[in-house]
Amino acid sequence: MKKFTKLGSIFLVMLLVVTLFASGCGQKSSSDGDSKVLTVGVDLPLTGPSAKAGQEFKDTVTMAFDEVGNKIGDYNVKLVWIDDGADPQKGTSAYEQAVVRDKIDVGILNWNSSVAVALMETVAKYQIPHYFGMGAAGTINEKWASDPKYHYWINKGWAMPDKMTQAYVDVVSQAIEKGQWSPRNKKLAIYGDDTDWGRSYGASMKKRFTDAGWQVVNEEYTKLGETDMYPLIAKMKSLDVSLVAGTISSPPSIAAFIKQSREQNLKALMISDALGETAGFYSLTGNASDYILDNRPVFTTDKALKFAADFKAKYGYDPSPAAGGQVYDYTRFFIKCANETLKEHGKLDKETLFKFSQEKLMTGQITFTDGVVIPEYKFDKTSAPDPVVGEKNYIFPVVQYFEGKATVVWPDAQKVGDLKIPDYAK
Amino acid sequence: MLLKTEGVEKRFGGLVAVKDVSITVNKGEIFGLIGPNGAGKTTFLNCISGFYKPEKGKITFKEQEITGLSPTQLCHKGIARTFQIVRSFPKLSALDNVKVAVVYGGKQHKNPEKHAKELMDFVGFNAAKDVLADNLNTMQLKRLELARALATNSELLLLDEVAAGLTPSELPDFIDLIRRIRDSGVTIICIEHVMKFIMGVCDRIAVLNFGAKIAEGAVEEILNNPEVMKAYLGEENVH
Amino acid sequence: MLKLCNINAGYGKLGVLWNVSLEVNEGKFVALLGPNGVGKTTALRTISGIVTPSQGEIWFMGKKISGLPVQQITRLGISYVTDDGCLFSGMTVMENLLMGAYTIKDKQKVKNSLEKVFELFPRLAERKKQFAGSMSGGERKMLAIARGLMLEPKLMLVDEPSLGLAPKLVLDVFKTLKELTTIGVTVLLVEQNVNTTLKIVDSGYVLEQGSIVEEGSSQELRENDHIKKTYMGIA
Amino acid sequence: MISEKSLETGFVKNLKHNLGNFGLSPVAIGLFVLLGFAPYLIGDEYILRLLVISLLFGTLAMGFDLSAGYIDVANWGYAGLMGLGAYTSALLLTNLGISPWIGTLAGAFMAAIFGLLIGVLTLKMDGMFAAILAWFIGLILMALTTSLTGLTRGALGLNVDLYFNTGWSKPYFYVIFVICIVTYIVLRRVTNSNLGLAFSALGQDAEAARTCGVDPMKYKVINFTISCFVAGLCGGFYAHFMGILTPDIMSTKHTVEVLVIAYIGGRRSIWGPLLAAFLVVPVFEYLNFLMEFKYVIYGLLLILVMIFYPGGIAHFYNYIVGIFNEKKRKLTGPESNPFA
Amino acid sequence: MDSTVISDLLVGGILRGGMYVLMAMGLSLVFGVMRIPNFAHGEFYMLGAYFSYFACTLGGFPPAIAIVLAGIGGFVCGALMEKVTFYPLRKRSRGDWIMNSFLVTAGLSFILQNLAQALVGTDFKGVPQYWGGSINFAGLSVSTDRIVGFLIAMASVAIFWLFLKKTRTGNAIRAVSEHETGAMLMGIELNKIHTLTFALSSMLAAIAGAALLSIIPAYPTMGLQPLYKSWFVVILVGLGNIQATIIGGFLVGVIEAVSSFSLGAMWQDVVSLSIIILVLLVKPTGLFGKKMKV
Repeated sequence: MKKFTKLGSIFLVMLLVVTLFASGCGQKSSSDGDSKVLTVGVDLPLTGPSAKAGQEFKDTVTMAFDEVGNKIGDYNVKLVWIDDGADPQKGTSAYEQAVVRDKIDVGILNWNSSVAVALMETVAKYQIPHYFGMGAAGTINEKWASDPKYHYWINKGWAMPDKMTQAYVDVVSQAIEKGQWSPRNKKLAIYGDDTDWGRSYGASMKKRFTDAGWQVVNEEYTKLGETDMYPLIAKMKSLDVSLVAGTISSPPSIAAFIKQSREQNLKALMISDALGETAGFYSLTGNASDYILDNRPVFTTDKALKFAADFKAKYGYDPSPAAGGQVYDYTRFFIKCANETLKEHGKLDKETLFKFSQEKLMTGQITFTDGVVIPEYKFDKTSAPDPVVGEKNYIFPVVQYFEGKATVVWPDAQKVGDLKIPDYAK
Repeated sequence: MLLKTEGVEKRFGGLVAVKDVSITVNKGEIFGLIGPNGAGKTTFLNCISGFYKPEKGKITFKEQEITGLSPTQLCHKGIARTFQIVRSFPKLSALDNVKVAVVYGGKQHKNPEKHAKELMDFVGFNAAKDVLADNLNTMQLKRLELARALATNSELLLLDEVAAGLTPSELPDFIDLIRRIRDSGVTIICIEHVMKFIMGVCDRIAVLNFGAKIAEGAVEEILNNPEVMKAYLGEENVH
Repeated sequence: MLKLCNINAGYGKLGVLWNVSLEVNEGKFVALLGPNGVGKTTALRTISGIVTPSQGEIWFMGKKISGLPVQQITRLGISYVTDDGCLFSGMTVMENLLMGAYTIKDKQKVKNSLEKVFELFPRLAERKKQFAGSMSGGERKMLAIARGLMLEPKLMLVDEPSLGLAPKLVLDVFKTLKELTTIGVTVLLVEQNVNTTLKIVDSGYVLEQGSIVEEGSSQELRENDHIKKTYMGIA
Repeated sequence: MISEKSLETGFVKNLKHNLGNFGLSPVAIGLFVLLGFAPYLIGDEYILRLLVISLLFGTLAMGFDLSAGYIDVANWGYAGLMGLGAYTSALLLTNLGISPWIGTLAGAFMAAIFGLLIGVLTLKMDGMFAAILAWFIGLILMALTTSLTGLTRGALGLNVDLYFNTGWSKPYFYVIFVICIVTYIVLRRVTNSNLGLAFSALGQDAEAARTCGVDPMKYKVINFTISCFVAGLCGGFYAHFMGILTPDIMSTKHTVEVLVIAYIGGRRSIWGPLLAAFLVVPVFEYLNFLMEFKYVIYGLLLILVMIFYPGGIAHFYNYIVGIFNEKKRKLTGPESNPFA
Repeated sequence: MDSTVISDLLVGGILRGGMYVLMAMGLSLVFGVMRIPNFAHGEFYMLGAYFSYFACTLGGFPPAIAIVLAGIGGFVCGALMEKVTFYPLRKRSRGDWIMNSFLVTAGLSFILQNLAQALVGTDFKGVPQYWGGSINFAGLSVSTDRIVGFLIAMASVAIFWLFLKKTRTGNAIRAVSEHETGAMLMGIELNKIHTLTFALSSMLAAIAGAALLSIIPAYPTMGLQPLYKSWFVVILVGLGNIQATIIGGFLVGVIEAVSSFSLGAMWQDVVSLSIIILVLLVKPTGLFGKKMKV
């Protein structure tokens, strides 16, 4: 009897395994007919710590391809979701699987920088062109420049943080010049979460604000997901800073930081980059987010608002300008590139798509002006792999939040209101 | 004189488990340690074998002070022990159980396996030698433990209730074995409750009660000691 | 009242009891005697259900209890006072006693039992608030027995109450147990202290190497040659 | 059985015995040889890469099993030590230009030295405390790697050059294959030797082991050091295989991954964990399409194995062999029963 | 360092510590009574946060009721998990209980985290505030939510403590952790006590998660940090010592606040872990631990 139950349990486990395999087989055996197919691998973190962004990616990409009927010319588009789990090792395995199993012709997007660096190797090895990875960190640029084989990682969708921070300096300097703000001192505290993103942003802000005559009195990075910011804020208070700048990508952390800084009555103007990326951050922070400055793409144009509305109608939540809007743009940019490639070369495969990217995309001959958040997406040899940054091209407006709504305060061309300084920071 | 303890004392918190115990054990004898439950016999044995460090007192072995040495060091000096509840390495084979002690017991052997097998034969270990210790019965385990203790080239063997749990029919064999071990040149200190065993093998015995030694001497002498009777059998006058 | 029929029991592969049969009648004070390590404690553990017998049956008040879990046996009215007391040392005397009455839901009953116990052991009443872990050996023994009584047991199994106690205290404990039998509690006592025990109990069994070798009234046992020789040192 | 043995000629017997000393049974050799030709038999790059990862995790799990299975200390800081090896090798390469091959070894030694220190500090304690303390030290290592940005670039990540100037898996396969075989042979040899006896003795009953003359501190520390060496070695490989390092590789979740493989494989066998890696890694890679449910299944499997078969694959094998032998015994009659 | 900073830090540390106490107490209880090193404790914290969120938004309950409901939810889930996992495990367990049960909790953690992600999604579900406003005293300003959250934690700890001390069942739980055989002999049904203990421990974690919802929104992996922190506390004071977790929780909270302030936020783990390791090296059983063979 005893033996039987033992064997029985073993049998059960085996049965489980076999069923799993069987169900896996069913999944795979969906081969396509004779029609031409372009298989696009979309790299995104569907599991793990960045799963939230990954889900938004997935929805946005689906939507963009649905709009063109999943067709590019006479090619049917087949999307392959590559779940990298925000982990380099899992990411490369998954990508490998996509290349070998699903035979992807081209890859698009990506979120974490560390995964991007690992994937560059895979992409180079198979010579699969990978368009518009969103990992921003400088490590990618370093690797990209180190060997031409990495050029299969075709451009980053996001400029290195260093290129973006100048906007804040300009806003603040402008406000001081115009007499809108006369800070009681020029002491600045840098904060951020301890990630590639938070650190590179912090370092860049530090450099640029120092150049502009500010004194950085504290630079500190908190653990990813930390929600008790009391000690950090106490320190900022004791140093009497009048400006606080940084970015935290984890929603609970940034919400905690903002809320607690108000609870503790931190007397400083706050820059919180990437706050707008957390869709619905207002539901977490409430009015504590008033007066906060952010440098984000925003949905201002009619097209953008329509996208946001459509997205909400389809998926039931608000898209964020970065993970939703920009991804939407880049997906459509990719569709455009693919169409152009087809026109030029008569067929779509990894060679033609790569060739096209080197000849047309990298030279700035093909740009994308139909986007919902950026006036013109443009790449050229001087800025590569980053997009060209500039007022007419890749630039994010600086916004100030009131009741969860973003008001553009810079650049002048887009601005709808002046920078407002809260009483406590005067 | 092989082992000598002088005024050994061991406390646990406020409780004095062993109080000022001095004994002398001569080479080649079997020395019994008896006393009612909780009298501190095992604690005392643990002090000698290095599991406890006594708070007071001195233990000398072969004219050398050994107080406070670890069981490993004592093993290398030639003191081995067995446990009240038989301890084996359950997932090792019987042979490997003994081999551990042969290899690490302090003396180099050219062929540890052979030596281990010889010892197992010596103690009358009758099961297959490659059986996992987990599958042995008590009697086999007890013999195995003895073989393991002998394998460390011990000169002094501390036995903690080896006869407990044996059936009466197994006892004579065992007594015989203990005698043979002694005859091979090993001095033995044993804690025991089974009187037959004590009377059968011990040359001299000491009696502990409430942690203190109340008597020491030849077996006959001790058994007729009124002090001992009282400790063991209780007060005579009950109303 | 309690009946063991041909019990074999042990721990895993280690057999301790072989073919043990004994009987305890209601209201009697019965002792299970024998030197250390012969399986007396195992016998009690088997009765209380901690050890499941590998063979044989145990009957209590006409109900077969071998194989039942400990809690159920306890609820039937068998209270086991172990040799180490199994006290909850981080809890106070009072809490220990209340735990003893865990199975009794009637608060009035618990209160009565408490009074009774404090009457028997006035020392415990004085030390209600003390932690069990900080008490002396004798007090712990008392507490263990007192706790066993809180259950309002029909049968009490008491394991070596004399262990580690000064002779004077042993007497006190024994007297207390004797008193219990007068108020209707049956007691099965395990002891190695043969002289004292045989003077106080009604009858006894002698266990040697896991088997019963002698049985009889205390009078008979005291006069038994074998026992005289082995345990009383009278050759 | 006996008659079979006596039929074997001296040479074969000798060879078998010698190989047995290295823990190589004919089956194991066969499997290893087959595995060695895998890159030529399997054209599929993806599967090859999976094999590399399986080998990596298998090696890690074997190292883990050395301490978890033999001295009964589950090293929860294992991923931290692996990360230490990885970072050591990577930093030597980027800062001093030392060859990744030497770096990998240096990383392994670094991890071993750390393992030695952790061992000296923690192994006096009981298993559970030692495990938790090792875990804390692993967490400290991770926190330090994150905080010492000047050295490690912290969360920014460290670009690491690969062993070879290619991303194709074949050469990496042979690197990890050699590491794995060497680890396997060394660990099998160690565990089958007197050293292994001491480890087992300590793990199963420390007090009895002490009375047998086994110095608990010494052998536990030796064991821990070897185990950490393996972790460091694999860490170095990881660094020059993936090309990027972030402090995340030291996180507890990676320890748990290795631990799960080691336990499913079966403690105290060395080969069990290796085999388990070849089952667990591909199966769960295969289940990628299930997304979160993959991990739900992972958890479910873990619970089922722990409740119903805590011995893992290795003990399952022993159990089958046991049934087989029993049958044989019944056939040959009661005389050959070793228990008789 | 002026006095407001010190009081800022102290208050911050104590508020933080309050939650650690609540979490660590459950962890310690489960280890003390059942010998399970619970790796899934943080997942009950997560469940609590989700329960409270849904009670607030979907159910429209006021915060206080939402927190209570979350506690009940945690209790039920905990009881259920115990019945389907540890109960059969205990029946079959032959040695190695601690490691095996640890792995089972690791499996539970995998399942709960990923089920939450699959069912509820990866969104951060939070409420901007429960009660809102902040309380000012002596130059300090602390949000009401935090104070109330802290008070809820302290009240739960107090009620729980009274439950353990004063009730028959509570005493039975303590009895089991003190001496399992003894408890059995008192007629205590171990199985029931085990289920109850696990359920209560889960309930405490769920209350902690629910009480902090306005500060930390709910998301699938939120349990990891609190899990680590409660392990720090439990190890610092000694495994299974339930009373001492109260001191330990505040201690770790204040240590973290101070080290975070004086050395920088990224050093807080290094500092608190180093202190714990030092304590363990000097006193292997923890600050207030009893000697325990594990």
